[in-house]
Amino acid sequence: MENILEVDGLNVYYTNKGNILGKITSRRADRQHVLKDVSFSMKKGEILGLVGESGCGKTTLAKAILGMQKQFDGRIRLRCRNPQMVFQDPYASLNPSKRIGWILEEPLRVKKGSERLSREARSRRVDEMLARVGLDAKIKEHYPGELSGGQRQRVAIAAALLCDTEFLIADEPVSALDVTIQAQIIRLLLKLHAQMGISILFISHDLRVVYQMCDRVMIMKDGVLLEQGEVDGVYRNPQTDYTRLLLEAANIE
Amino acid sequence: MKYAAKKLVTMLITLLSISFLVYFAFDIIPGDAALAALGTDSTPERLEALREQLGLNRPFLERYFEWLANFVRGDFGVSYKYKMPVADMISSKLPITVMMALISFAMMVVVSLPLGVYTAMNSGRRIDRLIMVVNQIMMSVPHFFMGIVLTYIFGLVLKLFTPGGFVSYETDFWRFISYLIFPCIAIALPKIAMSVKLLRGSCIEEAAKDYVRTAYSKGNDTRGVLYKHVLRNAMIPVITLWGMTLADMLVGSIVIEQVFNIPGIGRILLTSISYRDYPVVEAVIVLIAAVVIVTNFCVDIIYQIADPRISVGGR
Amino acid sequence: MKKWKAYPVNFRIGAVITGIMLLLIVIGFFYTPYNPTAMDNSAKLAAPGLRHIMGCDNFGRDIFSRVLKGMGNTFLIALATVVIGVVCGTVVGAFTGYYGGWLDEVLMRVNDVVFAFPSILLALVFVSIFGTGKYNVVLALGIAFIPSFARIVRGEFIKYRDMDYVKSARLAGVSNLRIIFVHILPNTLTVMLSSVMIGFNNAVLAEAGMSYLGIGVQPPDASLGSMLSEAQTYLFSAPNYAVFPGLMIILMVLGFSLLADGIKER
Amino acid sequence: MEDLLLEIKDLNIEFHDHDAPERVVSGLSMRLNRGEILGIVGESGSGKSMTAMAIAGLLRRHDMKISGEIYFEGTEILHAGRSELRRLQGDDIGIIFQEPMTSLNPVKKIGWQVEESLRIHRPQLSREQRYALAIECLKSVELDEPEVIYKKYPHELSGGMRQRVMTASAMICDPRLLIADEPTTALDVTIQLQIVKLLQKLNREKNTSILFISHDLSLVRKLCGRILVMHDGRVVEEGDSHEIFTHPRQAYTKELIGAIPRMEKLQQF
Repeated sequence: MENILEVDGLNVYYTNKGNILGKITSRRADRQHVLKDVSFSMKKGEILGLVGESGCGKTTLAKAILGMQKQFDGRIRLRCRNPQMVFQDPYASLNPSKRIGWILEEPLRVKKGSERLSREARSRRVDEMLARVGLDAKIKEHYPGELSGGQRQRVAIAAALLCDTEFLIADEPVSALDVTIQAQIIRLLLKLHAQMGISILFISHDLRVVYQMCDRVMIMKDGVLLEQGEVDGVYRNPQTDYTRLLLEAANIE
Repeated sequence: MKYAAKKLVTMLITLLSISFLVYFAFDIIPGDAALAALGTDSTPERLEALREQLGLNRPFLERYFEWLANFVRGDFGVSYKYKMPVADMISSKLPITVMMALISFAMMVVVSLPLGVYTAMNSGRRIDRLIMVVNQIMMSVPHFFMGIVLTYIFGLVLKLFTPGGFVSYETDFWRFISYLIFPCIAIALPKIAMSVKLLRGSCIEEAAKDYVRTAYSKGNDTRGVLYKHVLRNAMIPVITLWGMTLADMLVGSIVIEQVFNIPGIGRILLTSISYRDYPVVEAVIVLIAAVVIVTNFCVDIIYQIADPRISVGGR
Repeated sequence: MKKWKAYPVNFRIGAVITGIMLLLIVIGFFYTPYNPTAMDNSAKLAAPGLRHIMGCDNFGRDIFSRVLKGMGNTFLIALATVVIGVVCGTVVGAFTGYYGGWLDEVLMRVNDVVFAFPSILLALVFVSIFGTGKYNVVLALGIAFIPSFARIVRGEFIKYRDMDYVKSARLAGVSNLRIIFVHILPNTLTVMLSSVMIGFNNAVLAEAGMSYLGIGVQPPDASLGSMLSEAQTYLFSAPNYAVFPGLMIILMVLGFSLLADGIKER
Repeated sequence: MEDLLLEIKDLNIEFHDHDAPERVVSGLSMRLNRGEILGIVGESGSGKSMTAMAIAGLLRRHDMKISGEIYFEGTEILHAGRSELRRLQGDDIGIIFQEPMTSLNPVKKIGWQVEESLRIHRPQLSREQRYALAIECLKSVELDEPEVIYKKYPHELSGGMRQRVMTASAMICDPRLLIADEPTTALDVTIQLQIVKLLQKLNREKNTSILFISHDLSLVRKLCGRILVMHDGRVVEEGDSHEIFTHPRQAYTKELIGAIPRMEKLQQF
């Protein structure tokens, strides 16, 4: 199976933007080295875990892969035209002033040329996707404000999949939810992965959730990939102290 | 400190661009400056001679830099109408307008601070609602109409001051100040209403924040929490408002000068506009803009002291 | 409309006052008890009474008719000013806020320059160059109001552009223009609505100020500001001449500011 | 009996700001001994934070109906007057909150905020004594270079450091009870571990009894001797933490424990 994503020697520097004055005067030393020589690859249809705490650079990595972070050294090859992303905060991931039906039809509405769909085709696809993510079609009339955190994440996942993507980045999709809801969303992601064969880069700080979701896992700290490998291998004999600390924190004996 | 330097640079750039814009605006005026000075019946030769003498035929940039150099040295050129240096016309008048703006500003600070805090402390009670109603009305009154009302009530009816009895500060400083009281009240009242409303809202908003709950959890009483925690944070948006109102007060005093017929900078500005006496108009406008920008600069510095979160990045 | 009682009290009072004002303005366009410019020597400085409910000015013109016309002028000028300010301000604010970068820097510097001029001062410059009259006043105030709207809209767009749902829209292939006008703009409407109201009030006060200074609406056209400047000379003998135009300005501004507060609270 | 520090009898809290009164805590009773660490666990909206606020005397009274009694070292504090409560707050009862980002005053220096309880409850101390106590307290919460941190502002510190500063400012008067209302929720996993270890150290060294409130069961299990499980404002189950985990009695407790992601693959459907 060939790779869907290859990242090779990726380095990203952040300059304190400020205004033009700030850019000119900021010497090389001022620049923050956010990602240091990150290299890894992902097979098609794989779920790869990325574990790291806030400020470790995982969001920058996601942005680079999605093409939202233009300046970087190194090479990123992604075999997917329209990668999608699901975010952590269910309250910010849906447009508060639009109905769920409108939000879900938007990715279909912007399709050009051959893929253009009629109104009925669009609404049929939306209903079908809603069923797939376990939501009742009636929810289309509601606004995001009226939904629970779990329902919102399901809508966000549905919106991402409606773009017919094969590559999804899930950035801490369950950490903002109650424990009982988390398990449901994880099961949903696994089911969708099995049915639609999409590859998922699963970002989380919780090793237990990563264990349930992923085949392989990468540990990242301060922009450096400390370890990567099969989940059981890494959990059984961690190579670095930081991984051991993470394991202890998640009280995995 | 780096923050102050950066702000200073942007301030100078803005000042320079304003002087350029104003000079440029007055240079492309449809009317010909020489014509305005000599009137329509003068002969073309004399017009050309005047243009030559005033150097109007030289390239624009050269004239601008020369004008700017003179301006900085305090020589604002010669008035078309009165043929006397603009500097002399303005030098005695500008202090009057600036003084009026400063007194009004002081009134605003002295009155709105305690009143804003008082209404925040009693928010919801009847006294608070009453003050808020008065506030709402005060904000809707144009300051020149306020001036007219004050003139009528305190001048004509109660005769506390004689309308039009302005005394220049050269002759009698204290009567000069006492005459300015009512005009300054007229300028300040709408601004007082605005800052009371903002301070009250800001105090109530800050009082709902987490760090106030922490303050109470340490055993502070309501008064202690207000003065030691809430007020310091609530003042930050108010300082920004005050910075902006200073500029409005300057312009406000120009209008109020007509109501209380005070011979300040406003009077000259208006007459020179109607006579199209451009050197005077240019000088007055650039001066006022300069005063406004310098005050904005000071507000930015005070703002940075009040809110330590403002780093070099600026707002 | 929700039940009337559900709206906050200041919104309701504001709506009533504004309603009356708008009614008077509309009436003023079509009908005035007397011809606002007709002079009647017998009624010079007549006190308010049955024939002239607001009395007459020093030329014997009916104050009530002139007030109606004046309110109409002031309202139209303020409306036009706000329209210019909002439309241009929104476009400038949206693009600088959304794209940032050098465009943002340049426009913000221009904004600071225009912002340094209080609106009346800028209008003074404008009028001294292009002459007085309604249209120049509208243009002058309109331009002077662009920076404040631009700043507010820019602040909102900076806040929304990094929101997750905007990122998702971008990933789904939605064009930047569509994101700006369809995805972000609707969410900024409530913030913009209250600043439009405040902007309208400032425009009314600025127009009245300029007409008072004689550089706004030119006679014989009626404006509340110019009426006030004429009324000042007869303050002792005919205070009504000054009171009524002043009162109308206050009520217009009061009505709108109460509406603005009501909207903010809802 | 004398080692009973805190006792709550039949506590009820009802909100009256919406149209229908909403009962947030109903019939809650519990006891906390000196030096003990008690965990209160429940999902959002279970009333656990409300209970903590009631004990700390931070409930706004006007739009609430509160009944029941809370005894702190024998004196009733639930219905006590403001001035009486103020004597305890910050001196005998310390509290740390969930959001380190917003729970510190942004425009005041760290040192000033840590010393605040001293200024209120120990007026007789001089400036130097207060400074020394503050530095010593910052050290006790394992903050290195306390002198530097003393002069800094909250926005210059990380979330973890701010939570330590919060703990220092709550512990400075050596309170007998420290309430920790979800102190780790907003922090990274590794830092959560450090905060929990810190609380354990403070409990050992100063015999401060701790009321630890959280929705994270595995964290509570690591720190607390006894656990109270709350659901919809009610105490569903109470007992020794090991006992609760090994064989929970109530259905809700079972569901909570079951929901903790465990180390085995979830079946796909």
